[in-house]
Parts: sequence; C-alpha cells; structure tokens
Amino acid sequence: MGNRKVIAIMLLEIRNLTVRYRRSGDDWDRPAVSGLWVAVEQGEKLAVVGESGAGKTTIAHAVMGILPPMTRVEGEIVYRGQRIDSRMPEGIRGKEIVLIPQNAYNSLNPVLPAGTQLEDLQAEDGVPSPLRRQQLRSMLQRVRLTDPDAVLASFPHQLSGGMKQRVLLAMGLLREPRLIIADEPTKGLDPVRRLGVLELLKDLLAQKQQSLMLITHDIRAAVFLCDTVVMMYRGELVEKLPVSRLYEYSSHPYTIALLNASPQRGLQAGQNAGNGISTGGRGCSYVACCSQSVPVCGQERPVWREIYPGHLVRCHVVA
Amino acid sequence: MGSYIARRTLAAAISLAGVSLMTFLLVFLVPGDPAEMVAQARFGHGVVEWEIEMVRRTEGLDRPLAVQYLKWVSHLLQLDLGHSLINRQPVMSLICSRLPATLLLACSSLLLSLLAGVPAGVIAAVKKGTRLDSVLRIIALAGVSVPGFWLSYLLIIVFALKLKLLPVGGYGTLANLVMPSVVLAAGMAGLTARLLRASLLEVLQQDYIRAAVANGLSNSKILWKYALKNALLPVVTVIGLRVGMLLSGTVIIESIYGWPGLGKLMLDSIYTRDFPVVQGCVLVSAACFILLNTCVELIYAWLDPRIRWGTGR
Amino acid sequence: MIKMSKKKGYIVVWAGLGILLGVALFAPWLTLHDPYEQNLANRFAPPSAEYWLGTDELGRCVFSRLVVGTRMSLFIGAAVVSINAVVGSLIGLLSGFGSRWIDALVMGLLDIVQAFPGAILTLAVAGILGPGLPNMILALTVLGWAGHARFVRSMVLSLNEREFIESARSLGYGSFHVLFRHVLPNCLGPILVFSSMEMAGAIMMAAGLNFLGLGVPVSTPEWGAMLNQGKDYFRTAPHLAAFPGLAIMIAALEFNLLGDYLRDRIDEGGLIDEWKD
Amino acid sequence: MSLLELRNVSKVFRAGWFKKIEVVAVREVSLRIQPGEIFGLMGESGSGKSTLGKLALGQMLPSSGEVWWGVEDRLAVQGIAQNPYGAFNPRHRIGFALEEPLVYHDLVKDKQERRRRIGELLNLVGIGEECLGRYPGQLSGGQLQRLAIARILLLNPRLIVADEPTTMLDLPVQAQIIKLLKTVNACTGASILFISHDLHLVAATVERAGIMHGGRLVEVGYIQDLINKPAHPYTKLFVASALADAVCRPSVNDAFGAG
Repeated sequence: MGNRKVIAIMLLEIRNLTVRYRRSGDDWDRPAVSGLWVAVEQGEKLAVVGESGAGKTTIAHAVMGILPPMTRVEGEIVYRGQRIDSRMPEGIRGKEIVLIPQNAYNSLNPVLPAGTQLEDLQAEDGVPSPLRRQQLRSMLQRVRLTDPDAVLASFPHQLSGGMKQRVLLAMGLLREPRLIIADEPTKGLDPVRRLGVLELLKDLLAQKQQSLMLITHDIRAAVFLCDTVVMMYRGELVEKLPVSRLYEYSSHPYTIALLNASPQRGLQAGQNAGNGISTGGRGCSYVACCSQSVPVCGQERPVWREIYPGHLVRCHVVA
Repeated sequence: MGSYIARRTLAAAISLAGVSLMTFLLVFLVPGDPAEMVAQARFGHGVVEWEIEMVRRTEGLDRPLAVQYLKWVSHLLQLDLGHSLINRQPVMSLICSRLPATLLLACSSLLLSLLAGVPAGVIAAVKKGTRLDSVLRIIALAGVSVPGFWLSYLLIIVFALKLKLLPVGGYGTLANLVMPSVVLAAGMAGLTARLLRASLLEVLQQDYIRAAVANGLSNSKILWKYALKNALLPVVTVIGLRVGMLLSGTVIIESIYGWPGLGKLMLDSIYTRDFPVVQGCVLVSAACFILLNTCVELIYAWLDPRIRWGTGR
Repeated sequence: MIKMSKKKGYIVVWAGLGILLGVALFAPWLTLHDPYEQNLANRFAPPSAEYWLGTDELGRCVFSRLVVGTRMSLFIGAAVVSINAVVGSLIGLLSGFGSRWIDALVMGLLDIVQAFPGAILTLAVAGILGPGLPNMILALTVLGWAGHARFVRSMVLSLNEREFIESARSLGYGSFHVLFRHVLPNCLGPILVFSSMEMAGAIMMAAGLNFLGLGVPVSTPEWGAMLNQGKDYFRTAPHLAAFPGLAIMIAALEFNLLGDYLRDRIDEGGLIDEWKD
Repeated sequence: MSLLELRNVSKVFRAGWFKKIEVVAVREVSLRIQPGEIFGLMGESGSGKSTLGKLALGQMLPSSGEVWWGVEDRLAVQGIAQNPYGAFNPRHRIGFALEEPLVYHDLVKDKQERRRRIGELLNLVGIGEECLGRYPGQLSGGQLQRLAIARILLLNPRLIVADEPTTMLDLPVQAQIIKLLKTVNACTGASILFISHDLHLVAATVERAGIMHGGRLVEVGYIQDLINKPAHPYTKLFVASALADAVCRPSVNDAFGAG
C-alpha cells in the first residue's frame, strides 16, 4: 500500500507508524502498533476492526497526539498535507479532528457541570457568550437529548451512561470537524442501546459530509456505519476491503476466524487462539494462531497484495 | 445539601460527646488517689486522712463514676471546666485568655504551609521526572521528617543569634510570629506538596483530562480548571485531619518561643501536675479540631458535587 | 535522588536502613568512649579527632551517646509500631470482616479517638502517667492503633468487593479460612508500607516526649533526651543539640523513604493511597 | 422436580439515612429450571438479571418470595464470575487454588488422587498441567475463565450460574468458552443459568430463555419462539434491536438453527 501513488485527496494519512510504550527504564514493550499505513479520504467512513490489545486505541491516540509521555513514536501522520505527529499545529486538535473517547463514564470532568465543559470549547473558538447557550441547545437536540437545559446544568454523575455518551458526541460535533475518530462507541452496551447509538451516529454523519474513523471490535457496527474496513491483528493491519465484500470475500485467515467466531455463525471456535508464540519479528504476525499456515509464514513477512480493486490482503496463503 | 449539613453536625455532636467522656476519664489515669492529689494541692504536702476525706465529700469523688461524669458534663454545658489546682483560677478563663494566641499561630502557619505546599506540589507534578521535581520532593520529604523542636533551635541560632534579624521569642509583633509559624508550617507544607503531587499525577492520567487535551483546550486551562480542583479533593481531607498535627505541634513550639498560647499552658500544667487545666486544654483543642474537620467536610462537599447532591460515597 | 536513576535511589534506601539497623545492633562495639563516662575536666569540647562530635556538659562523648541512642530510639519506634500494627490490624480485620454491629461499634470508637488532635492526647496521657519507658510506650499506643485499624478496615472492605473473595465464599470456605488464607495475605504488604511510615512518626513523637522530659530518664543516651539536655547550652555549645536532632531527622527521613519505596513496589490495585505520610 | 425454583421472588435494595431510597431490582419473578438444561437470561444492564443470578446462587436473600434448590448440598450450586482476571487470589498459585476446595471440604484425602482429579478436569477444560505452577497474573483471560470453570467442577455442581462469563473476553475466546460450557453441560449433566445481554450469544448457547426488563421477567420460552414470534412488546424491541444491523448477512438464519 505504501508505494501506491495517492490520487484522491487524502484527509489523513498515517505512514509507517510504529508506537512502543515504555514499561520501565529502558525496557520497551512489544510495539503496540508497528509499520502501519492507513489513509482516510475526504468523506470516507473507515472502520478499524480488531480485538482488545490489537492497538486500535493507540492509533486514535497517536493521531490526536495524546499518547502518554513515555512512548516512542516513529513514522509520519499527515493531515491535509501537513505533518501533525511531531507538533500539533494550532486549531486542528479538537477542532478539525475530534475524538469521541471510549470510556464515557470517566471522560467528563466530575466536578464541572456538562454545560461548562461544552462552553469551554466554544470559548476556544471565540463564540460570544450570549450565543453559546442557544448553540448548545440545538446541538444537544441534534444528539437527541430531550431536555437540553437540564443536561447543561447537570454534573456528570447525574447523567446516565447513555446521556454522557451523547454529551461527548455533542462535544465532538460542536465544532464541525472534518474527521471524527470514534473509539469503541458500542462497547459494553446492550442491544437496544447499542442500536440507538449506531443509528444516531449514522444520522449525524449523513447530515454533514464528515469523515469517520470508527475504532471497534464489533464487526456489525463497522458494517452498519462504514464503507471500508481494515482488520488489525497485534499491531499490524492484515486486510483492507470494502464493506460490501466483507462477508463473502474476506480472505485473510484472521478475518475469517473472527467472522466465524461471532455468535451469528454459530460460534465456531478456532483451533487455537491467542497464545502468541513470537516469530522473532520475522514471519507473519498471525502465524502462531493461523490454521492454514505454511512453512514460509514463519520466515518471511507477507507483503500487501491487491486481490480485487480496493481489496488488499497481507498473507502468504491467499494468492 | 441541607440533609448533608444536618448529618455532619449530628456526627460532630456525637464525637464531641465521646471526646468529653474520654477527657473526663483522663484524670483517672493519674497514679494514686485523685482526692489525695486535690487535697495536696489545696492544703500543701503532708495532708492527713480527714482532709482527704473532706475533699472526697465536697468534690463528690465518692459518688459513682456515672454521677460524677454527669455532674462534670452539666458544669461543662455551663462552660465551667473547674478550677486550677495551683492558682484557683477558673480553667475556662485561663484557656480563653490563651486561645487567641494559639489560633493566630495555627492560622498563620496553615496559610504559610498552603502558600508553600500547593505551588510546590503543582510544579513537581507538572515537571515530573526533572531535576526540579527531585529537588522539590526531597525538600518536601525533609519538611515532613524534620523534628520541629530541633528546627526551632536551628532557626533561633541562625536568624536570632547570628543574623540578629528576628527576636529569639516572645509575643506581640509580626516579627515574633515568623519563626514559630515557619517551624509549624514545615511539616504541613511538605505533606501538602507530597499529597498534591501524587494526586495531581493521578488526575492527569484520567480519561477526562485526556479528553480535554484531545478537545484542544490550552494546557493552562486544563491544569488550573480541569485538573487542580479534582486533585485538591483528597488533599483537603488529609489537611483537615493533619491540622491536628499542627495543633499538637504548638505545644512544644510555643514553649520554645515563649508564645503565650494554649500549648504552653498545657505543657506548664503538665509539669506542675495541674490536671484540671490539662483536661480543659485537651477538651478545648479537641473541640476546635472537630469544628474544623466539620468545616473541612463542608468545603469538601462544596468542591465535590457528587457529595453535595447526596449520591455516591 | 538528584540525577540518579530509580534503581540507585533504592540502593540508597536499603543502604540507609542497613546502616541504621547495623548501628543499633552493634552499638557497643562502635563507640569511641564509654557513653556514660563523665569527664568534668573536658566539658563542652567542640568536635575533634578524639571526640568526633565533641563532649557534653558532663564531658561525655556525644558521638558514643548518639550511637548507643540509635538502639534506644529504634527500639522505642519498633515497639510502638509493632504494638499498634498488631492491635490495629486485628481490630481493623474484625471490623471490616465482622458483622455490621461490630463494624459500627469500632467505627464509632475510631471516630471518637481520632477526634482528638493526635499528639495532644498522647502528651496529656504521657504527662499524667508520668515519666518512664513503659508509660511512654503506653501513651504512644493509646491512640496509635486507631490509624492502623482504619487503614486495615478500609483495605478489607475493598478486598471484600474483589471477585476472588466472593468466589472463595461461594466455594464454601468458612469465614476464618477466607479471612486468614485470602484476605490477610493480601493485606500484609500494605500493612508493612503503612508501618514503615508510622515508624518515622513514632520515632519523632518519642523523641518529642523525651525532649520534654516525659519519657525515659534524662540521663539516658537517647536522641530526644540528649536534645533536651543540649537545649540549655544551645547558645554556647550548639553541637550538643544539633547532632541528636540531625540523627532524628535522618532516621525519620529513612523510614519515610523506605515507605515510599515499598509503596511503589508493593501497591497492587491501589490499596494504599496517599493518605498516610 | 425442578432443580431451581423461584416463587414470586422480589429483591428490594434500601439506602439512605434520612430519606429512604428504595430500588426494586427484581419484581415478583417466578421461574423453574429443569435438571440438565441450559437456561438463558437476557436483558439490558440494570434489568435485574445479575441480581436474579445472585439470588439463584444463594449469595443474596430475597426480600420476599422463595428460592428452592433441588440439590442436597449447597456446594452443588456454583457461579462463574464475569471477570476472570479477578477470580483467583493473586497471591496463590493455580495449583494451590485448585487443590484448596478438595482439601478444605475434605473431598479427596489422598494427594495423588487429588492430582489425578485436577488433571482430569484440566484435560476437560483444555489446559495444560504446566499452568499449575503459575500465578493468576501470568495467565490470559481465556485460560483463567477455563480454570475458574475447572475449579467449580471439582465440587460436582448440579447448577452453574454463569453471569456474563464472556463479556471481558475477545470474540474467538468467547466462542471457546461457550463451547466449553456446552461440553460441561453434556459431560456432567449440570444445569447452567446463562446470563447475558447478547441475544446472539444466548441464541447460540441455550434452548430456553427468559427476558428481563425493569426487574420483571417479561417472557419465557424456547429461544426460537422468542426470536421468531415474540409476544411481549419489550421482547419485540429487544429482538428487533439485536437483529437490526445483522439482517444483511447471509448466514444469520442458519445461526439460530445451529443454537
């Protein structure tokens, strides 16, 4: 993917990103993300799908520039032709690119009313105070909070989990961003609430031509909201394909295993999962858990192969 | 909020009742017969049997303990703490004449410790891992570990005897206040800085701070508006509890600097075995402490909306 | 720990503990002179090659008295902290693990005991009981257990919420088994941290009582008592008060550092918060 | 005779000092679970399904109503926790944790015999013996959940209450645990009360299920019936939400057949 000439205008490009966290002293963890290339076009809805520990959230935090201090980052992150990895230029973070954080329960400041936290964002943009309330009210109505004034006056602990999540959505959308990064918006929700959140997101995104980077473990949510899916396994991308091809034509053994393991397919448990034998950094990252591996998988790192326009796989077995 | 205040006040009243009982029982720790002790103080050494017996009768020391306690409490409610064994003065008036000096000292050192400890804690947390952080942490730890009575002498030697900047002791002017306040504030400031640093570091890792950063808020706004108020919550509680340490510290420090406060009164009375006065000092300082802690809890409730609205904790 | 990696800082902590314990253990062999020997011809001598830290008002060797005093100060601290830790932990375990009535009773008692400004009651008790080592230890433990009890109780309560305690109960283990095989082993580390920090406080408080003459007899070689005697001569012979005070501070600093270090090492799941210093 | 019977059970939590606050977690629920069946309990968070699980385990007493167990020994009712990472004492090795119930309840006296019994169960749950010397912190969530299942099997349970046993696990591991629960049910004949918010998961696991909403058990029936002809309005909503974004998939219809 790296050598392809980019023709469409890329909103966000991540080039060869590697992130390592420091354990202690000079002891570095296995890279949370390694050698990652991803691009999001203007208006594109991209889903990054993987299990916990695959490094999905690390990508989101790297783009936002909010990785913890003891982290080693290599590679480039380019937003509209401008590098934002080493230094985030003014007016991009939180304005052009926003993050809808994963943990709704703890992502609002417990000692400030929700209204104050929203108004602080407006203050950053220089919205004059008389206009603020009106703007907030209409924003909260857009995220389907029925009593905006009560919500604005509430402290976070007075709001339910779902309401907090909607306030966070409102915070994200308030400043009309070009790119929204939504980190696990459906995690831990029961079906009724999950569907509510997904439909709300779909509606909101349909109103404006904004780009979305959905980070999720929930393949169905990805199918529901996005056009393109990238599959991530232990810090690396293994497959990229249009959503329309996902169920029938996905080819990477990991994608197939994940699809089969979902309850809708009768929970076919894989042969083996997640004991993570190291390949010494040489072979395919999935070789230890792969049911179809051949000797070359353990020795050589597979390269990207385009098996259909827009459908790329990184696997020795899929030819 | 109203029910919260009512609840705290009730709890304070219960503590006060318990404190009065324990203070009353203190006198029974005195080795020997309390009647003999009172008689000795009243009639001089070499008292005879009938004198002790008379004291026992007049003071009601032959009655059951519960009756004695009730009598003591009923006097207490009329603000009567008995009389000094030494100079027969009412204990209450002795204490009242000394209390302002101690409160002045306690307040000024509390203020001083916050003025030093809060900025030090914030700077150390923000500059975590740098040389400045290490230096501040060592100073804070030294402040916690230094014995006040020793620091007093060091300061006297340096600032009063060598540099002749401040008076050796005494009461009345601002210059008299400086050294005892600094000594008392040292431990408190170190504690505040250490607690605030740890608590701020913890808060800075929270999701809501990360979210605020991702929202593009400026660093100073995040620190002062979003992080500090959360970080102060645990610190406020501990400071409230540790003001007791400050009050205790006054006992030794006041004696060293000749500061005419409650602490000096208490220590002098311990040396002269004037137990009603000791008892009164303990009771009054405990009452001050309870009052103060109730205030701290109300401040805490004001800082933390989760408590104000009667949910959580 | 300026410009020092964490590891090196920890070496300093352990070395400091080793030196303190070593001096306390081998005190009689580390002295320069007999710490009780008076030499009225050589009073108030400043530090010299013969008397490293000078001599006091009776011509006794300050260095030797400090060395022997280490034993006394650490012994008092250790005795006080062990009593407080054992009594407090037992009460805390009982309160956290027992019935609601026991818990309410213990909490009520703790609320009252801790309503006194810490050292004032200790001072009053020590003053009323009169001087002497046992009386002093009694005064320091009358209230000291309360902090331990509250700490252990809150720890037991938070452990009670953990799944493995719940599953131990549902596997049919009796209360005693759960308490001693599952709860207590998870408390021991934090109790150690707490005790180490308490040790610093106990050493300082004991020195304070001795300084006021409410503890061991004044002539005993003990840091607080030495300071007490030295304070009368602080204008003419400041070294008499300076060195014992320094010793107290170093010991307190060491145990505070040790507590910090142990907390970094042991604290799992945030059971120990910053409440204790 | 049924293995577990709840008769008109309610559970009310009370809190507050001056103002009494009452929260009704479970409202007049009656339910029977037969020996050897896997019964699913669904509902959104806060619907009272976990409280019902605790009542079935006997960890909680009902405020009103009765809970009957058709077992001789209380130890025959066991639970599997949601969070496998917390299920084992972090200070004990796995080997000790597995031997502990046998020793404490004096079930197997001989040491060799104990080892053999533990080995058997490890084999059943598919974990190698090398984990016996490890501490819980060194094992993955999936492994710990298998070990937790092995540990309760030592006590020969007749009823196993599994409250969201897979929510903290990844998808493939989740599938393995469900498979294991089915194996356990087949091999030991123990009934399983399977509590989950995920309709798909329940559909793939159980035959009969109930749906809870606001503390009430609104509908009980065979899982196919619940999905294909839900009677209660809430069941309709619950099923429709769960299926809403899954209809585009080809294999969805066989999935419920496979359950």
